[in-house]
Amino acid sequence: MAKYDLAPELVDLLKEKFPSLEVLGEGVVAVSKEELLPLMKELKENPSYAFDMLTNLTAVDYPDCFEVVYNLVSLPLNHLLMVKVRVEDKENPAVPSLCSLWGSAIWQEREVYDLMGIDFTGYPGHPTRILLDESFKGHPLRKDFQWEGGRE
Amino acid sequence: MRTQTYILNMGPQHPSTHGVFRIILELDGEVVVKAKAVPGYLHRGIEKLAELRTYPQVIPYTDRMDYLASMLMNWGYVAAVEKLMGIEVPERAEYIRVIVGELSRIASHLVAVGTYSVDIGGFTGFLYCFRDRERVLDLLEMVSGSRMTFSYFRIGGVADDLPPEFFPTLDKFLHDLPSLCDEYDGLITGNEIFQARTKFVGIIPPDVAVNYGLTGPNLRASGVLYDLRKVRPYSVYDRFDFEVPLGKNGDCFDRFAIRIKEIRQSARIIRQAVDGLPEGPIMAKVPRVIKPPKGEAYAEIESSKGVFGCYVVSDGSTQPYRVHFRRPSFINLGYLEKLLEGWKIADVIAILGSLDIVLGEVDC
Amino acid sequence: MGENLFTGIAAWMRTALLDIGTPPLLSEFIVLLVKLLAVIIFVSLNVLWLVYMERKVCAYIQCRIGPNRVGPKGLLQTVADVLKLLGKEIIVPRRVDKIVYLAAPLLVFVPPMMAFAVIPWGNGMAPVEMNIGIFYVLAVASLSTLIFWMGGWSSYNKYSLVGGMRVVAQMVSYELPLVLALLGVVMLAGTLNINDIVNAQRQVWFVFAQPLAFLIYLTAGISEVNRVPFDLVEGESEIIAGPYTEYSGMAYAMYMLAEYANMMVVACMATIMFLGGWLAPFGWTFLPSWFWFFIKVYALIFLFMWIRWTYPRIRVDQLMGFGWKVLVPLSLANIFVTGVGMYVYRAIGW
Amino acid sequence: MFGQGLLKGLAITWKELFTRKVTVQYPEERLPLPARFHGRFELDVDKCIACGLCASACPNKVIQMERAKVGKRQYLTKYVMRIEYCMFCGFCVEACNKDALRFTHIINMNQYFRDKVRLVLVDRPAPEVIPEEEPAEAPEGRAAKPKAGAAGKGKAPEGEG
Repeated sequence: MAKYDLAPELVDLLKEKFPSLEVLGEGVVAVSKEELLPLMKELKENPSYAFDMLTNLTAVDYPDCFEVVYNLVSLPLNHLLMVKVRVEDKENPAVPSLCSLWGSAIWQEREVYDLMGIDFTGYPGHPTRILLDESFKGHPLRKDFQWEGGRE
Repeated sequence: MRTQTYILNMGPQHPSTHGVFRIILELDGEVVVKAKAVPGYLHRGIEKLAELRTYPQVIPYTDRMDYLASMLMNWGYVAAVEKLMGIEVPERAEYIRVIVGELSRIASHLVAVGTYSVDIGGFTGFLYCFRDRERVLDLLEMVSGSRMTFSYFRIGGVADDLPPEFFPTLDKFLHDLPSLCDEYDGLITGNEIFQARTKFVGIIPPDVAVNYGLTGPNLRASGVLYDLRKVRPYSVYDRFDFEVPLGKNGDCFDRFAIRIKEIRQSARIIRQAVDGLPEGPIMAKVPRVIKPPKGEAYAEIESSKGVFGCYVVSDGSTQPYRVHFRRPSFINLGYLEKLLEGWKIADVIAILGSLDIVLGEVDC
Repeated sequence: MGENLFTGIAAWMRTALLDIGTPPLLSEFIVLLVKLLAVIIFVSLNVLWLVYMERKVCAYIQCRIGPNRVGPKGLLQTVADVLKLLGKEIIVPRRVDKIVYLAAPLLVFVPPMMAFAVIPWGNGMAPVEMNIGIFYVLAVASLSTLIFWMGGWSSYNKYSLVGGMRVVAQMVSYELPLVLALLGVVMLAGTLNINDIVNAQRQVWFVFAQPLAFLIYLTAGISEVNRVPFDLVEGESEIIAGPYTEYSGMAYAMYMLAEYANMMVVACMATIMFLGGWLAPFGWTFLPSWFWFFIKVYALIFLFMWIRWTYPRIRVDQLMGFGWKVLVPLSLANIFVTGVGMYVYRAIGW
Repeated sequence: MFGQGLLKGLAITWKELFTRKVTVQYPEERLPLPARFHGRFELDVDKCIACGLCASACPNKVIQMERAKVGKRQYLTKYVMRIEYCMFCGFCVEACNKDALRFTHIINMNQYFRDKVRLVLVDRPAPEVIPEEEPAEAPEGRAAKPKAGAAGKGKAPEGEG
């Protein structure tokens, strides 16, 4: 199967520009949340990356941190990149919003906020719940989420 | 004269919101000033449920996302787990997957075409599409035993081989399909009233479509060639000869017409897959208890609604640590609020219908 | 065969009444009452049959069988439906304008019933002879607008209100081409009397003399009865059921049934004005005149149903545009051409 | 030309007016079900070794089974499927090594009361010793099976097709 991940030399170029960038694997990089927005701007607007679509945005609740995962696709260059941001602060997790760059972030960030409880700073207004009711307490995809009811 | 806008609550029980979707419309007469989409009425927390189940046990839950194309939902999840475990799927299984996946795509597009016809007001086209969809469902029922929620894919292959009576029935269906498509084209697509209702309505420019992450027929209607089967062929799609229909204007009509064209292309793919169906096993050598190594994988496939992605995180146990589904219907809806502004109530239905959402998938 | 069946009955009744010593005026009145009652009963039953026919036609077009369980071939299905709806509660939501809300479904049958009073069902079979028959029918038929608006406005529901607005806009603007299309016929016939208009078609049906007017009339007529492709009033995929959204039980059924009665009026008028009314084609008088009338009316109704189950719905601004920018100018042009034609015809003096 | 599409639509519906109708008059006529159809479950108690693979394969914890140890063997005393939660995915049937759990073509599983919906496939007391007459019952073969089902039926739905 052909590989479509971002070429390693291009990743190396990025590394020079963004010191916090960390290569986790083929086509997977991690970045500090301070540098997320400039990195994404670079990835979107630099024609040698041209990541024009934010295809997926999600978050994972690890025991020691939250990890926000972005999957980028470049339609003209047909390559992929997964960008991760670790959020150590488990009490008030927040990452910069990407709504200014990609429209698809608007609903996906709302979804992540709703289900995982990660705040997105710079989100137009404030991310509101999207799938759950406004009155819902807690964020169900967190590992410490407790719920009542169920079958047995 | 003092005029006043008013709020019209459309849904969640409105007949044309394709399920339990709600749009709060602020209207000036019949013209939409502002729209607010409220999904979530069908949220079942499938991602959370998946965390409490073993890897194979998630498969039936994926069926219940896009229940109109369950095979493709199965495929998306299974592809991610296979990627995580590094499983090489046997060739015959890949071909079978292509056959049932494309059949599922046809079924899904038939629903999209039919319900769109009824959204615009023509009820007969709806019944023709559903009449023919039954034949697809019969075929898939032969294969999997169920009509809608198949749970047919397994990690490393498929559940069962194609039964012998499947092939003549499929052959007959594929033979009839072009004339059936002509019928839809004659009854719906070619109708001047239908064209007046849909042409240049709800235009999505290509750059906006990409920016908002729209995929599938909605993106291709804007003229952007982005079909994973073509641009990043997965499975065995690189072996088949087919075209990706593209639209010109990105309006409702293009989004609709592209689906009928895709049905024809899917039929081509199925024909080639059946002809080239190799012998061999239908399951890879997979351990009885599936325990992927610690790690993560993100795989995408082209579902009938767009790019269906699945992100699986494993902590080395038998249960996934985290599963996330990138549901195309959900992301396609993200642009709806802006798209509706300035159109009439009737166009709201036309635009929403042309996006072809399935609420099971939107709300997950 | 039965040509004078109904006129005979009327004549027999009149003589019978006179024979038992009823004053002529009173007997005339009683006969008229019986005639009108007969028409009302006939129309009501016919509406039930039309609902059944619609369902069957729609089913056959859609590769289905349609109702076939109640009665032979499902013929009693609509009767069963009506009986069921009679047993249903008529829900009156809070904050509706109660009097208007409940009056609207009662009144909705009145305009078509009034129109039927002057329709000649056969040779000399009009319950009431009126020398301005056409004018009367048009005037009465346009009352429907008001009743739909009553339902839409009083329901206290935004969908109903939108539907009510649409009904007024649509019916008012399509009344114009409807009337103007008939004007061409009236000019040719030189009379407003329905009987005379039918008799004027002995040589040639006006559909051949006025083909454009016929098409305009059909289009505007379908719009007047709010059927696809002009069923914006209901627009079930957009505004749920328009003015009828809040109605339930028999009140809702009245609206539905009235639609068929209105359709019947439009089909009858088209038959009278363009298809030669009760005149037999090609001189095939072996069938009675009223039979020919019904064949023509049902053919037109079938056409309406066929169209309904084929076409999608037009949008409200397109509907208005089509009415005012296409139908009205066309019908005006038609009148102009008719007038010029008649002038030339007379000048040549054939 | 404007209107061509309109006429073509009318032609299509006119043609369909006379095509074969697809309606199936359900209770009287029925469509044939494919061999793999996922209908009601059936359990061949003689084959079942009460291994519990089906229960653990179930994604929704539908299967509740009770077993007793009689002598050396596991003996199935109760097998209840909470069919109201069943997704009919077929994982249990697939997990069964002994081909004891199967799908039938029975589609009618509806009940008037919610507590009657659950499917009781086996409900029997554990014997003191393993009945050795089991082979004696076997020659009856398939005929014996419905009886076994009927014995354990109790609350099982009636009137299935």
